[in-house]
Amino acid sequence: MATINFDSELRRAGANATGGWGRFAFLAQRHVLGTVGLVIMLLFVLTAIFANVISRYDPLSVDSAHRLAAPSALHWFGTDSFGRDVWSRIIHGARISLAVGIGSTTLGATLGVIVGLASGYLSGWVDLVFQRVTDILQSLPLLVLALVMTAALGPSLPNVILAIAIPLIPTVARVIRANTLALREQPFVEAAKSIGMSEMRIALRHVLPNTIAPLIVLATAQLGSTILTEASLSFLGLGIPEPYPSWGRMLSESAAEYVRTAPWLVIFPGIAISLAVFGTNLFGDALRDILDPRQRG
Amino acid sequence: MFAYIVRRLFLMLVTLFGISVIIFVLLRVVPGNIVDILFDAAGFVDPADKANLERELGLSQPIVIQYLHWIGGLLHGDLGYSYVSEKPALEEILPRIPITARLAGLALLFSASIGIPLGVISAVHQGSRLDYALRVVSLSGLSLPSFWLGLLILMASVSLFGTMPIFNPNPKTWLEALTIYAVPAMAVGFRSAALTMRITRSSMLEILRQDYIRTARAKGASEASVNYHHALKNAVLPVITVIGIEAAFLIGGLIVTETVFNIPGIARFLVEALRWRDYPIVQNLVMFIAVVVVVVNFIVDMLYAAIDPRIRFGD
Amino acid sequence: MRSVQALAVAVLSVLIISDVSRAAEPKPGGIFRIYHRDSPGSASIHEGATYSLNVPFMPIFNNLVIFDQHIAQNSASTIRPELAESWAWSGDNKTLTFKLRKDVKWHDGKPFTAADVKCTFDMLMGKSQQKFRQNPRKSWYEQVEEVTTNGDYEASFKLKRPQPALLSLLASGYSPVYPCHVSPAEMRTKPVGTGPFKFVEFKANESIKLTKNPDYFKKGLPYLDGIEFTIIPNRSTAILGFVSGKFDMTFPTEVSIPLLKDVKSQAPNAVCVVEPNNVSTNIIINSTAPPFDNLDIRRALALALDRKAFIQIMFEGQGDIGGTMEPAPDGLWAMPKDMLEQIPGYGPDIEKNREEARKLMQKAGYGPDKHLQIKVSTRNIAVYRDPAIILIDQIKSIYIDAELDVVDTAQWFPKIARKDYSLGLNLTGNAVDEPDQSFYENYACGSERNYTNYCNKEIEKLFDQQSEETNVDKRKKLVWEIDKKLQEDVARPIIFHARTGTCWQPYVKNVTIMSNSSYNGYRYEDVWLDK
Amino acid sequence: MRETKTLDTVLEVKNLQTVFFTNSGLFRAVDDVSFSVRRGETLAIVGESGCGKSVSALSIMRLVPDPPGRIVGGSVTLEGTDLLKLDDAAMRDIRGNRISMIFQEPMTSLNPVMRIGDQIIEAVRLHQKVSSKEAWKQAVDMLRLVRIPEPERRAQEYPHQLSGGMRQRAMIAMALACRPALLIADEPTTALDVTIQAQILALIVDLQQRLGTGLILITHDLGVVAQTAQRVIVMYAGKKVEEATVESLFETPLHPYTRGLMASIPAVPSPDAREDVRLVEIPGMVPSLTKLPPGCAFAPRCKLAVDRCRQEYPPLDETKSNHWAACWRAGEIAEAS
Repeated sequence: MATINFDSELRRAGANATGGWGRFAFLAQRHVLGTVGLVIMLLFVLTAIFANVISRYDPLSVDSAHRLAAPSALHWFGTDSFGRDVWSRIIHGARISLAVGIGSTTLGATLGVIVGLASGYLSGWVDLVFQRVTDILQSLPLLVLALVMTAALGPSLPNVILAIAIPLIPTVARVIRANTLALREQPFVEAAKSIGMSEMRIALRHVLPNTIAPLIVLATAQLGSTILTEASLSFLGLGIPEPYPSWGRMLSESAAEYVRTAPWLVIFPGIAISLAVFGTNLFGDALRDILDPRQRG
Repeated sequence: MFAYIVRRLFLMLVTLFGISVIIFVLLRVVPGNIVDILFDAAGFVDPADKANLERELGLSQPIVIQYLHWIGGLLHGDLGYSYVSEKPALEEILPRIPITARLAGLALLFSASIGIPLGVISAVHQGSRLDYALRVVSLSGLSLPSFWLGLLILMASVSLFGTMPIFNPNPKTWLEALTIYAVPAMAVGFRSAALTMRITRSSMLEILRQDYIRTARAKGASEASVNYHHALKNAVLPVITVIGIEAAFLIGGLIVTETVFNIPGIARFLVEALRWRDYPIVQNLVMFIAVVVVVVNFIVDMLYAAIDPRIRFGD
Repeated sequence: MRSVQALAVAVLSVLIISDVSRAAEPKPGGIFRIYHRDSPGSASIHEGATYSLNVPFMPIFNNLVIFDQHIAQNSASTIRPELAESWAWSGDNKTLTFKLRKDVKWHDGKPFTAADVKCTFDMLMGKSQQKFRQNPRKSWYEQVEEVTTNGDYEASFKLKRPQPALLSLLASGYSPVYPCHVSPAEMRTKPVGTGPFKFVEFKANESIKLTKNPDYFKKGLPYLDGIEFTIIPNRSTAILGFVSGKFDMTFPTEVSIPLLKDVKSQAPNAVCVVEPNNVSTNIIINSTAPPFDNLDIRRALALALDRKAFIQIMFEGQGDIGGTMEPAPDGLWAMPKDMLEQIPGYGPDIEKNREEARKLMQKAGYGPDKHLQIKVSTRNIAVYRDPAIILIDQIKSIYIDAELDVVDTAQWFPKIARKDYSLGLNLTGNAVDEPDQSFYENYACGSERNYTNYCNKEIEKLFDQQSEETNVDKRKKLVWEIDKKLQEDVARPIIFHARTGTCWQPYVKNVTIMSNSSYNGYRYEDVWLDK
Repeated sequence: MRETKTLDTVLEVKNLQTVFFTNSGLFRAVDDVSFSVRRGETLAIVGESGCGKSVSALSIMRLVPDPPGRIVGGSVTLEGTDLLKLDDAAMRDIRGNRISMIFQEPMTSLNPVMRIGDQIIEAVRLHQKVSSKEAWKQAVDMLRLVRIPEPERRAQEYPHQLSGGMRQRAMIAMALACRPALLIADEPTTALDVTIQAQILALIVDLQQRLGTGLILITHDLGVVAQTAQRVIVMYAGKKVEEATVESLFETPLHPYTRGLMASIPAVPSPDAREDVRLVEIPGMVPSLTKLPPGCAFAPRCKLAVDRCRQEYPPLDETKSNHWAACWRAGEIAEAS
C-alpha cells in the first residue's frame, strides 16, 4: 500500500479551507476552469463599465480617411467600412451584450420566480394554468419566440431584452416550482404554519431564500445563452439596431460584404461573442458544481 | 397505458391551442402590416387602394374572426394564402420541409455520433485530463455562435478550395449533395454535439452512481465491462430524451445556419416571412415548428416508455 | 508615314471586322445563371417599384417601344419599336399612334392585339374593371386622356396637352404590355407575356426560372435556352458564388466598389463595368415642425454636407455630385458644373461652407454650448443606414447632435407620411432619365411620393412649361433652372448619385448595363454564351 | 460441495483503517478495527447508521469510493492472501468469486436492463470457464437453490418484474454462484417487508451452513443478531467497542453503548413481530467523526461517563473470556451484572 500524505490529501479535499478567502482560494484551485470563466466574466463586466476609458476612439465616429484599415498599432482590430475603430466598437459592444444578458436574465428570472413560487405554492388551478403556459413557452425554440417577439415589438434594446426574457420564464419557473413543492413538505414550513404565519410570509421568508442557490446556478447558466440569442437576433437584423455596436450586428453587416477583403471584421466580433459566452458558461458550470451538489459530477 | 396516452395527447392539444393563440395575438400586435410593406415596396401610399387591399386580405375583420378563420382552415388542411406570393401557404411551406428535415437529420446524426461517445468517454474518465479537455471543447461548442462558425467555414472553404458550397435544389452528383447538406449540418451539429455530449456525460455519471454499478463491481466485473456493458446500456435511455431537447435547440441553430448558407429551408423562410409580415406563412410556420417540437417530445416519451422495462404506464 | 497610317487603319479594320464577325455568330443554347439580391414581392412589374422585379421578369414581356438594349445611355434617340412597328405624333403633338406587329402571340398561344394595349394602360390609369393591388406609376399617365384602338393593330394615346416625354416613359422596362385575358392576380404569380422567355417558376427566396420562348416573334431569338436566378441575399456569398464560376453574371448594379475589388482579384478575367444608376441619396426634411421650419437651419444643414466624403466612404470615390437630375455625362439633363457650384453647399471649400453654416446656426440660437438634438430617421436597409451614419457624423460640426432612428421597412412610409420625423435619409430611384418623371413624382404639390410636402406653385408652373417644350435645348435650360431652384430651397438636399458595378464571365456576350437607369436593360433576347 | 471446516479462519482483518478526506476535514470511518471470520461462522457487525459498518465491508471488498475514501492501514487477509496488496486485476478475480456481497437495496442493486439470468451468468462466467449454455443452467440452478419458483421462467425476466423479496433472492443467488468463501450481507433485509425479512434471513443462514461460507452480517437489528450470528462486533464512531459471542453479549453487554442498544429493543424481540424492531434512539447524537472528543467517543452520551472517559480512549480489553470491550468501566459493569 502506497504511503499517503494526509496533509496533501486533506488540502486537496479542501479541509483547511473553511471560510472567507481560504475557501475562495481553495475553490479557485479546485475549479480552475471556473476561475478562468470568472476572470473572463470580470474582464467582460469591467470592459462594459469602463468602455469609455478603454476604447481608443468614439465607436460611432466615421473616418473616411481610414476605411477598412487592417489591424495596426493605430487601430488594433482594424476599422470597418466607415472607418470606425473595431476595437472601440467591440469594447462598447460589451455594454450591449452585458445589458441584454443581465437585463433579460434578471427579468426572466424574476418573472420565473414569481410564476414558479405561485405555481408551486398556490397549486390548484393557478398551478394548472401556469403549468400549461410554461408548456406552451417551452415548446417553442428560444430563438423562434424571440424572433417573433422582436418582429412584433420592433427592434430596440428594451424590446430585445423583453423578447429574450420571456422564453426564460418557464425554465426558471420549473426549477423554482419543483423546489417550492419540496420545501413545502419541510418541517420548518410546517412549523411556521403551525405558529400562524401567513402563507405569503412563509413563501417569501422561508421558501424563497431556500431557492436562491439553484436560482443563481440557473441564471448563470442562462446568461450565456441570452448573449448568444441577442447576437443571433442582431445577426438576423431583428436585434439591436444601428448605430449601437452590437457584436451580432457587426457580424451581420461585415459578413455580407467583407468576409474576404476584411476578415478582421468577421473574426474579432465573433471572438468577442464566443469569449463572453464561454466565460459565463465556464463560470456557470463551476458554480453549479459548488452550489448544487446533487448535480456534482 | 391507454389512459396515459390519451392524457398526454390531450395536454399536447392544449399546448398547441395555446401556442396558436399566442402566435396569432403576437403577430397582430405588430406595428405595420403586410399592406404597408406591399405599399412600401411601391414607394407609394394611396389610402383608398390600401383599404381595398386590407379588405382583400381580410385584415379588416375582427381579430377573433380572423383567428377562427385560420384555425378552421387549419383543421381542414387549408393554411390560407401567402400574402406575398399569393400561393397557398401549404404549397410554399411543404417543399421546404424536406430540405430542413434533411439538414436537421444530418445534424442530429452528426451530433449523436460525436456527442454520445465523447460524453461517455468524458464521464468514464471523470476528473481526468481527457475529461477536462472534452468538457472545455463541449463548452466552447456551446459558446460559438452557429452563424459565426458557418462564416468561418465559408471563409476557410474559400481560402482553401477557392469555392464554397452554394445550395442547389437538384444536386448533380452524390458528392455535391453531400457537401451542400453536410457542411451546414456540421455547422449546426457542432453545437448540438456539444449539448448531446454534456447531457450524455451527466446522464452517464448519474448511472455510474447507481447501486447496480456497485453490484457489478462486487461481482468482479472489469472497469470496461462496468462502463460499457452495465452503464452504457442504461445511459442510452436518457440519451433518447436528448433528442427531444435537441429538437427545439436545433431549430434555433438552423435559422441562422440556413441564413448563412443561403439554404431555402423552412427556418430561413420564417425569417423572410417575418420580414414581410406574411402572417399566414409566419403563423403556420411557427405552428409547424411547435407541432414538431411537441410531437417529437411526445414520441420520445412514448419511445422511452416502450423501451425502458421499468416504466409502467399509469404509475 | 501615310502608308504606316494606312496599314494601321487596315489592321484595325480587320480587327474590328473579325471582332464583329465573331460577335455576329452567336452560339445558341445554355442556361444563363444570375444570382438575385432579394426575393421580389411578386412577379408583376406594373405593381412593383423595385428593380428586383424588373431584372428577372423583363425578359418575359415586350413594350410598345423600348430603349435600345445595347446603348448604355437611354435617350429619346435610342428608342426602338418593339410590339409597335412604328409610331407617329399627330400634328398638334397631342396624339401618339402606334402601328402594331401582327405576328405576336402571348405565351399561352393567344394572339396579341391592340385590345391588350388598351387594357394595360386603362388598368394603369385606373379606368378598367380589374384593378392592380398597387399602382405606383399611375402618375406617369396623368396627361393621357384615353387610349383608343383602330382595328386589331393600331393603338393611339390621346393627351390632354403635349408631353413629348411620354414616349420615353413607354420605353422603360417598367412599361410592359400585359395580356387582357389574364387577371392581375395571375400576373403576380404566373405572368404571361409576349417576350423572348417564358415564366417557369418563382420560388420565393430560392429561385426564379425562365425558359426560351420558341415562338418569339423575332425569329432566331432568344439565343439562350433559359435564365435562372438564384436568390442569395448575402452579398458576400453571392459574390463568392460568382467568383467560383457558379454564376455567369452578378445581379446587375449590385456589386459595391469594395466587392468589385474582391471580384477583380479573385476572377481577373471577369468583365466588370461601373455605371451610375440614376438613384439619388437625399435628405428629406420635415419643414412643417421645429427646428427645420427655420430656413436658416435648413440652409445650415445644406452647407454642412461634405459630399465628397460620402462618395469616398461609400464608393471609394466612384460617385457623382449633382442636383435632382442625374449628373453628366451619363445624365442627359444635369446642370453644368459651374452652375452647380454656385448653389450653397456645393462649393468646393467645405470648411468655409461649414463656417457659414455655424453662423446660421448661431443666428438660430445654437452654438458650441447649445447643441441641437435631433433624430435622423431612415429605413433599416444598409444603403439607407450607411449614408445616415455618415450624415450624423458630419452635422456634428454644426452643433447638431443627431441620433440614428432606424425604422423598420414596414413603418417607414407611414411614419414619413405622418410627418413623424425631423430629418430622414432617403433614396430616390428614377426609372427613366426624364425630368417629367422626376419633378412630378417628387416635387409636385400633393404628389404621392412628395414626402416632404414641398409645394411651390411658381416652380410647378415651370414643371408644366418644360414638359410641354418640344425643343430639347430650350427644355434643358428650363430643367436646369428648376433643379437649381429646388436645391436653393433646400427642398430635398441631394447628397450624391451612386455608381455601382456589374460583372459577368468573359463568355457572356451582348450584355449592356444602362448608365442612366437601372430599370430598363434586361430583355436579354440576344444575350448568348460563348462556351 | 466444499468440506466444512468450521475452525478454519477465512478472513482476518487487522487494524483496518479507512479514512475519508472531505472538505470539512479528515473522517476516520474505520479506525483500527480488527476481526476474523471462520468457515461457516456468522459474524454480525452492529451499530447505528454512520458508525462504520458498511465502510468496513466495502473496505474488505476494496470498493470504497476513491476519492474521497482511502484505506490507509491494516491488512485484510482472505484465505492467506492480503487483499490490500493485490493489484486491481487480481482483486477482481477475488470479488464475486471468493468474496461476495449482498446489498441493502434489492430494488436498485440489480441492473434494470439486464435479464436476471444474464446477471447471474455474468458472475459465473467472470470467474469460471464455462459455456454460456452451461452458465445458464448454473444460473437456473442457483435460482432454484434460493427457492425461486419457476426458475427457468424467472431467469428470463427483468428485475422490475420481480417482487422485492424475489430480487433479494436473485441477489443471493448471484452472490453465491461461485461458492465464495465469504459472504458479506449488508443489511440484506432492511428494505424488505417484515414478513419477507425472516424468510430471506433464514435462506441466507441455511445456504451459508450448507455451503460452509463465512458470513459477515451487517445490521442494526439486534433481534436478527440474536437469531443468526455466532459472534458479534459492536461498532461506534468507526471503532470496534465490543466483541463477544452472541450468548455472552446478550447475557452481559459490557459497553454502555451496547447496553443502550439493548435497552431500546422492544420487550419481545422477534423477527415475526408485527411492529418495527429497529433501534430506538439513544439520547444525544452520534458525534461528528471529524471532531471527535479526545477520550471515549461515546462519553458525551454516556450516563456512566467519568472524567477519565473524556480524556483517555479506553483500550479494548478482554474483560471476560472471549468478550472484549473498550470501556474504562467495563469491569465494574461486568461485576454488577
